[in-house]
Amino acid sequence: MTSIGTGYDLSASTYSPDGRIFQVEYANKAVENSGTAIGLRVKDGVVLAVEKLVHSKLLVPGANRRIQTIDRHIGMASAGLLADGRKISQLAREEGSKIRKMWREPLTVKALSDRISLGAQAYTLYSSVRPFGVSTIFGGVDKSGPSLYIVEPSGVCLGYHGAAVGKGRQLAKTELEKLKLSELSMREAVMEAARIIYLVHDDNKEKEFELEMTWVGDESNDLHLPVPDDLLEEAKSRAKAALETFE
Amino acid sequence: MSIMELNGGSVIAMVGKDCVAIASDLRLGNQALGISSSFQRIFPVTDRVYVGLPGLATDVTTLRERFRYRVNMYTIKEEREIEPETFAHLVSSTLYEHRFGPYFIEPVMAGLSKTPSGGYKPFIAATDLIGCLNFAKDFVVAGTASAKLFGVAEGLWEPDLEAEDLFETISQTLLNAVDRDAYSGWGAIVHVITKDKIITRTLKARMD
Amino acid sequence: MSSPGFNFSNAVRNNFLQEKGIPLPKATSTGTTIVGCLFKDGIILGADTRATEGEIIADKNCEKIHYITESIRCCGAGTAADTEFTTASISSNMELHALSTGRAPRVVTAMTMLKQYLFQYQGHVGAALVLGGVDSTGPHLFTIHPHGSTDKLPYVTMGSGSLAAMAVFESSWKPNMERGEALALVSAAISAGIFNDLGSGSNVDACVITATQTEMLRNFVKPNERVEKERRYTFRRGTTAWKTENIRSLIVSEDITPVSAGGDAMDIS
Amino acid sequence: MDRIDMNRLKSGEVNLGTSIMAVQFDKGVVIGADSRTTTGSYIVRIVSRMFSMAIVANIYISQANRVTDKLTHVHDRIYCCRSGSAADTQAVADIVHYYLQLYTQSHGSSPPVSVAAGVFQDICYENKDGLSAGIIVAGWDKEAGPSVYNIPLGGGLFRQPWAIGGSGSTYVYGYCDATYQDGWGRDETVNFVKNTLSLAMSRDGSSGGVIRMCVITEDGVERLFVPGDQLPKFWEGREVLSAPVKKSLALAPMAIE
Amino acid sequence: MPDMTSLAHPQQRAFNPYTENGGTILAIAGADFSVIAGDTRQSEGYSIQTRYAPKVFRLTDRAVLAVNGFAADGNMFVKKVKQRLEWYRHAHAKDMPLRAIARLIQTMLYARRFFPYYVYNILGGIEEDGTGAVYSFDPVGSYEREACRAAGAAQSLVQPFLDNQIYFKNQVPAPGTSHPAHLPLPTVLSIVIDSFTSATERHIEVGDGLEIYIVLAKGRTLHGTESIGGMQELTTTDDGERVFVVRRDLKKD
Amino acid sequence: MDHFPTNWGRPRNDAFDAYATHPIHQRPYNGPKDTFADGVQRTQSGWSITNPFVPSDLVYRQPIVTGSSVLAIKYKDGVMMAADNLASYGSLARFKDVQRLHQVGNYTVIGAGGDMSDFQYIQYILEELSIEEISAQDGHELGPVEIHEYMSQVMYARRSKMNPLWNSLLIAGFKDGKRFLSFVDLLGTTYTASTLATGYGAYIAQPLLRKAVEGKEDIITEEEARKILEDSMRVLFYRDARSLNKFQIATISSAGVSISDSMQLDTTWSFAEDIRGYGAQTQ
Repeated sequence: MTSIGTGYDLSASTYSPDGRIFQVEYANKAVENSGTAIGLRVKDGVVLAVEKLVHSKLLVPGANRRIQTIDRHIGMASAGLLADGRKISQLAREEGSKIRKMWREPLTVKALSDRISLGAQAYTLYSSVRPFGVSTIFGGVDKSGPSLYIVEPSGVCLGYHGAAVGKGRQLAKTELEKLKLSELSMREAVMEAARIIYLVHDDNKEKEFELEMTWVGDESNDLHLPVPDDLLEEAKSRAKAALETFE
Repeated sequence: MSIMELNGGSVIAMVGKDCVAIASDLRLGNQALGISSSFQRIFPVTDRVYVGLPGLATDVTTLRERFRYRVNMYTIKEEREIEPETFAHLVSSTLYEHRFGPYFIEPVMAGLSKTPSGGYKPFIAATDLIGCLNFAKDFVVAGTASAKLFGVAEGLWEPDLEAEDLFETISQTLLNAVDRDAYSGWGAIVHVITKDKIITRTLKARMD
Repeated sequence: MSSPGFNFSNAVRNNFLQEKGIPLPKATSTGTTIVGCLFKDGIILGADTRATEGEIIADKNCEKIHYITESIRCCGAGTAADTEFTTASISSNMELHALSTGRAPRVVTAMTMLKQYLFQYQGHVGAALVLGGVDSTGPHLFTIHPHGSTDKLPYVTMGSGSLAAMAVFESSWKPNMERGEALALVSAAISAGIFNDLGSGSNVDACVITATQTEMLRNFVKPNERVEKERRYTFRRGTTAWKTENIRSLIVSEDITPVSAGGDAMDIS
Repeated sequence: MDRIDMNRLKSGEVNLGTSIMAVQFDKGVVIGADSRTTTGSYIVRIVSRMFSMAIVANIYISQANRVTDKLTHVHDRIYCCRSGSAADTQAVADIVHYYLQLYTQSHGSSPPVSVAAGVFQDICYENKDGLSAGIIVAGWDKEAGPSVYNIPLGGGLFRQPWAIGGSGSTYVYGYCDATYQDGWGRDETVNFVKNTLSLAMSRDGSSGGVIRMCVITEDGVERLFVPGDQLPKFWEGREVLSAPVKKSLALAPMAIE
Repeated sequence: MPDMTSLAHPQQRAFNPYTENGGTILAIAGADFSVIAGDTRQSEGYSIQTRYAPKVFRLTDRAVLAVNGFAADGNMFVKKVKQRLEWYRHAHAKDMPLRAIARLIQTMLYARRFFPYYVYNILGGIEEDGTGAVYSFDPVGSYEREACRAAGAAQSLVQPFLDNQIYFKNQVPAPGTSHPAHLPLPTVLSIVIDSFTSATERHIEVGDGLEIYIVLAKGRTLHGTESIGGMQELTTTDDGERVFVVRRDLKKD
Repeated sequence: MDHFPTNWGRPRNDAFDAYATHPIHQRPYNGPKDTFADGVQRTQSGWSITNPFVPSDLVYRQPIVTGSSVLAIKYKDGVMMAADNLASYGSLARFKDVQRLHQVGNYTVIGAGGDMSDFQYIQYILEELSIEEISAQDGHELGPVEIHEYMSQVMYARRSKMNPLWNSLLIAGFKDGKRFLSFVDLLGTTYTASTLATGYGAYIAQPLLRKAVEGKEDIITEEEARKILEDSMRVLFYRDARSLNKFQIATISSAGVSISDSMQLDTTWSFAEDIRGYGAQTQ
C-alpha cells in the first residue's frame, strides 16, 4: 500500500496529502477479508444471506451468527469484524427502543441506517477511536415497504435494490444486477441468494462455510425470521446444482 | 385503646353434663396499670344463675345494681325466681335500651334452668354491648381476652364433661387465654353450678 | 309508631370518651347472606348462620330469619341487635294491629312499619332486611335498607354475601318455579355466600311460606360440620392448682330433731 | 376548616343515580325513568395491625336493583319521578300520597297537579338540610290540563314544558334543547322521552336497565315498558380500534438522496 | 353490607402500599424434628382471593420458612431469601445452617426498617447439632429461638392453646411425674391439625387448606406417622435431613 | 382490596357529589389545606397543593379513565378470558370501543382493569420486552410464566416506589402443554387459581365461576367454558354500574391465542314489566 510508512495512517483524524483517510480504507480492508453478505430487496420483502466462513471445525454449527434481529421487522447482516457488528446491532436496537418511546411507532429502515451511519461517521473524526470495521446491510419492511441499506465504515449510507459486502461482493453485485429484483418473490429471492453465496464462495481459498439466511416480508408475516429449514435446504441443494451447471 | 381495655377483664362460661361453669379473671386495671387483684365481676343472680360482667368497671357496678333491682322487681311481681332464659332477655333489653349510648359491658350468663319435669338443664348465653343475644351449646366468652378464649376453648372443650372435669377444662382455658392478654389475669375465679351445689374456687395463676 | 324508648343517659359520657380518641367496641354484626325469592306457591326466604365480631366468629349457628307473624317472616343483616329488636318490635306491633283490626295482617303493613321506623332513625339503626310473606293479596317480597328505602322484586339478596347470592339468582331464577326447584335455588344462593364471602358461613336456614302454611327449615343444609378432633383434651383431675374452695350446697336438708322424746311428754296439765 | 363533616354523610345510603324525565303535550304528559338503583357498599377492615392505624372504608358501586320503578303514583292523574336518596324520596312520596288522599276526602274532588307539586316543594324546602331529593311532578288536572313541575335539590319549584333530572340528565341537556318542539302529539312525545332516556343511560354509569314510561291523560294512565335489550340505539363506538392498519406494499423506486 | 361503624372512621386518602391477606401459620420444634404449618387461604377484606396460596416454603433440606401478613411482601421476601441461600451454596458448596439463615433473615428484615416488609416470619428446621428449632420474627427483624410459635390472623386464638398443649402452661404434673420436655411427632401433628381446625371454626380468614411441613433430623424416622394421609417427601439429598409435607383440607366457608 | 378502580386512592362518598357528575379530578378536595398554597407558584410536576413537602404526583395520582372487571377460567384445553370494551370516566361511559385484552408473544394474553393509561404503558413495556426477547435470537420465547413474573416484579417495584400502576391484571397463557392463569395488582399481590376475576367481577362473577369450574378444570370443553364466561358477563352487565354489554373473549390453547371480535348478549327484562312502585303502589 502506498500509505505504509508515510505516517498518515496512524490516526483517523489525519488526512493524507492526497485527501484520503487511510484508517477508513484499512477498515474497508477488514470488511473485504470477511465472508460475503448480500441483501435482496424484492417485490414483497427482503432476503439477507451471509457466507459465514467457519474458522474452526471445533465451533458448534450455527455459532457466531452474522445476521441479527434489530426489531420485529428489521434484520441486519454484517461483514467485517464480528464484534464491531455486534456493537452496531446493540446501537441499532437502542435506536429502535428510543424511536418507539419517542414516537410510539416502529422505526423505519431508512431512519435506522441514517442514525447508524452518523455514528459510523463520527468514528472517522477522532484520533482516539478507530472506525468500525464492518459494512452493515440493514433490511426490513416498514411503512414504506421493503427497504435495504448499507452502512459502510466511512459512514456512507446508501439504499439498494441489491446489496453485497465482503470478500465476494464484486461477483455478487454482477449476479445481482442480472436479476429483475423488483419482480422477484421472496421465495425466488431465497433461491437466488443461496445461488449467489455458493457462487462467490471460493472453495480453493476458504474451507468450510455456512449459509445463513433470513427474510422479512409477506412470507414471514413482516417479521424478521430465519428462512425455514426446508426452504433453506432446498435453496442449498439448488444452489449446488446450479454451481455445477455454471462451471 | 378500646374502652373495654380501660379496666380489662374477661369472662367465660361452659356447658358440661348437667352442669355449667362460669369463670373470670380478677384483675382491675387502669389501662396497663394493675389496680386490684380481687375485682369480682361474676355475680349470682339467683341460686342457679350467675352473670359475668366484663368491661368498664363503673358500668360493672351500675349494671349489677340495675340487674339486681330488675330481678328483685321480677321476683316480687311474679312471685317466683327468674329463669336463666328470662334473665338473658332482661339483660338484652336493658342493654338495647341504651342502643345509642351503650354500657361498655358484654355480659355472660350461666345457669341451670328448670325443666317441666322438675330436672335442671344447663344454660349459657352472652350478649354484645347493645344486647344481641348469643345462645351457644358449648361455650361463650367475652372481654379483652375473648379471641384467645375462643381459640383455646375451641380446642379444649368437649361435650358432656362431669363437673370436676368441666372445672379443669374451663380453668385451663381461662388461665392460658388470660396469660396471653395484657388486660386480663391477676388471679382467677371459677364457679361450677350443678343441680345441688355451687363449687367456687380461686385459682393459682400468674400474677404478672 | 311507638318507639322502644331509647335511653340516651350514657351518651354524653360516651361522646366524651370518643372525643378523647377511644373508639367504641364493635357490636356483633351479621356479615351475612340473606335472600328471598318468589315461586309458584309463595315465598322462600334463606339465610346463613354466621355472626361475627370483626374477624372473629361470635356465633356459628345463629338464627337470622325472624318471626313477624305466622305467614310473614323477615331476614336480618347488619347490626345483629338492631335486626333482632327491630323485627321483634314490628312483630309485636303487627300482632296488636291484627288484634285491633281483627284481620290477618298484610306484608305491606309490616313493610310500611319497618321503613317508617328505620327512616325515623336515619340509618342509625343498622338493620338491612328482607321481608317476605303471603297474605290475602298474595305473596310479597321486599328489601328494606337501613335508611328506610324499600324495593319490591321477585328475587332479592342482602348482606355482605348479597353479590354472590344475587349472581346465582341472576343466572338461574325463573318465574313460577316449583317448591323443590326454588328451595334448591335459595340454598344455592346462600351457599354462594357461605363459600365466597368471609362474613357468611356455616349452615343454610330456609323458610317456605305459602298461602296455607309456613315451614321453617332450620339448618336445612349443613355443609360445614366440624370434623372430629385428632386428640381428646380432657385433663387429669387435679391439673389446675387452686387456692381456696367454697362449696355452697343448694340442698335444703332438714334434720328433724324431735323435741320431745319417748314418754317424757310435756306437762300440759 | 373546610373539611366535610363525615358524620353528617349518610354513607351506604341507597342512591337513585338516575335519569328521569317528564314532558307535556297537548293532551297530557309523558313521564319516564330508567330503572337502575346503586348503593355504596362498605368493607371495613383494619389496614395494618403493625401500625395499628386507620380503619378504611372501601366503597364499590353495586346495583341494589336493576328494575326499579321510579315512577311513583301519588294520585289518580299525578305521578312523580324520583331522584336522589331512595329512602328520602320514598318517604316524601308516601307523605304526599297521604296528603293528596286527605285533600280528596276533604274537598270531594281530585287535587290539581299544582297542589301536589306544592306539597312536594313544601316538604323538600322545609327539610332541605336533611333531604337529598330531586323530584319531577307531572300529571293532568281539570284546571290546567297537563303540567310538569321540577323540584330540584334545595326545594325550589319550577314549571316547565319538559324537565329532566338525575345524574344522567347532565349528558342530554343539549339533545333536549336541540330536539324539543312545542305542539307535539302523544307518539312524538313518547319517542322523545324514550330517545332522551336511552342516550342518558348509555353514557351515565349510574343510569341503566329498562325504560319505564307513563302517559297520563284525562282518560287514564298508560304504562309503557322498554326492556333493556330493546332500547333505541345510537352511535356506540367502533368495534375495537386497536387493530393495526395493514400497510400497503407498493414497491416504489427507492429515494436517492 | 352497609356497616354503620364506618361512619366514624377516617377514609383512605393517599396510596397505601400495604394490605393484609389473612391466614395463619405456626411451628413447633421437637427433639429431633420440626413441624411448620400454615393454612392456604389468601383473602382480602371479605373476599377469598384464592383457596390455595402456599405460605410455607422449603428453603433447604433442613430449613422451612413460613410467611404471613401482606402476601406481596411475603412472596418477594421468600424469593430474596432463596436467592441469598443459592448464592451461599455457590460460595460455600453447602446449605446454610439454620441459625445462620435466622440471622440472615433478621438482617434482611432490618434493612427495610423504615419501609418494612409487612410479614411475620417463622423459620423451622434442624440445627447443626441435630435438634429441632423454631425461630420467630417480627416484621422488622427482632427474633428469638423458641419451641413453638403461632403468627398471623389467628395468632391470638392458637398461641395460648399451644402454650397449654406444648409448654404445659398452667398444668400441674401428676404427683411424682414431670412434663416431657419434647413431645413425639404424632402428638405434635395432631395438635397442629386441631389448632388449625379450631382456628377455622372461629376466625373468618382461616380455612380452605392446610400444609404441614415436617423436617426430620439426620437418620430419624417419622415415628409411625408414615401412613398419614396426603404425605409427600420433598428431600433432595439422600444422606441428610429430610423434609416432608402433609396436605389436608380445611373448611371452605 | 377495593376492586372498584375509581375509588383507589381517593376518599369517595356519593354525598360529596350526589350524582357523581364531576369528572373525578375536579371533585372537591376535602383534606387539610395549606393556607398559603394558592400563593405558591407550581409547575405541573411540582409539589402538592396542600403539603409543599410532598411531590404532587404521589398525592394526587389516581385512576381517571378506568376499565372494570376481567374474568378468566381454566378449561380442558387451555384458558379463556373475557372483558368488556368500556373505559369509564367517573360514572361517564366515556369510551365504548376499548380492547382490554392484550396479546403478548405467542402464548399469553393479559387483561386489565383499572387505569387505562397505565395499562397502555404496560403494553408498551411488554412490547419492549418482547422485542428484546426476539432480538436475542436464543431460541427462547416468553411464556405466560415469564410474563407473570415480569409483571409481578414491575407492579411490586412501582408500589415500593409509592407510585403504583393502578391496575389489576389477569395473565393467562398456554405453553409447553401447560395452562397458566394468574392475578397481579397494584400492590404486587399475586395469586393463581382455576378461576379469577378482577374488579366487581371478584364479588359477583367469581362465585359463579368457582361453582362452575372448581374441580372440573379438566372436563370443561371450549363451548362450555365460553358459556360459563358468557353467563358471568351477563350477570356482570346486570349488576355492575360500570359495565357494557359489549365484550371480547380470548382463548388461549395449544392452537395459540385468539381474541374474538366484540360480541353482545341477550338479556332478560320481561319479569320487570309488571313491577309497580316500591311498596304498596299497584298502578
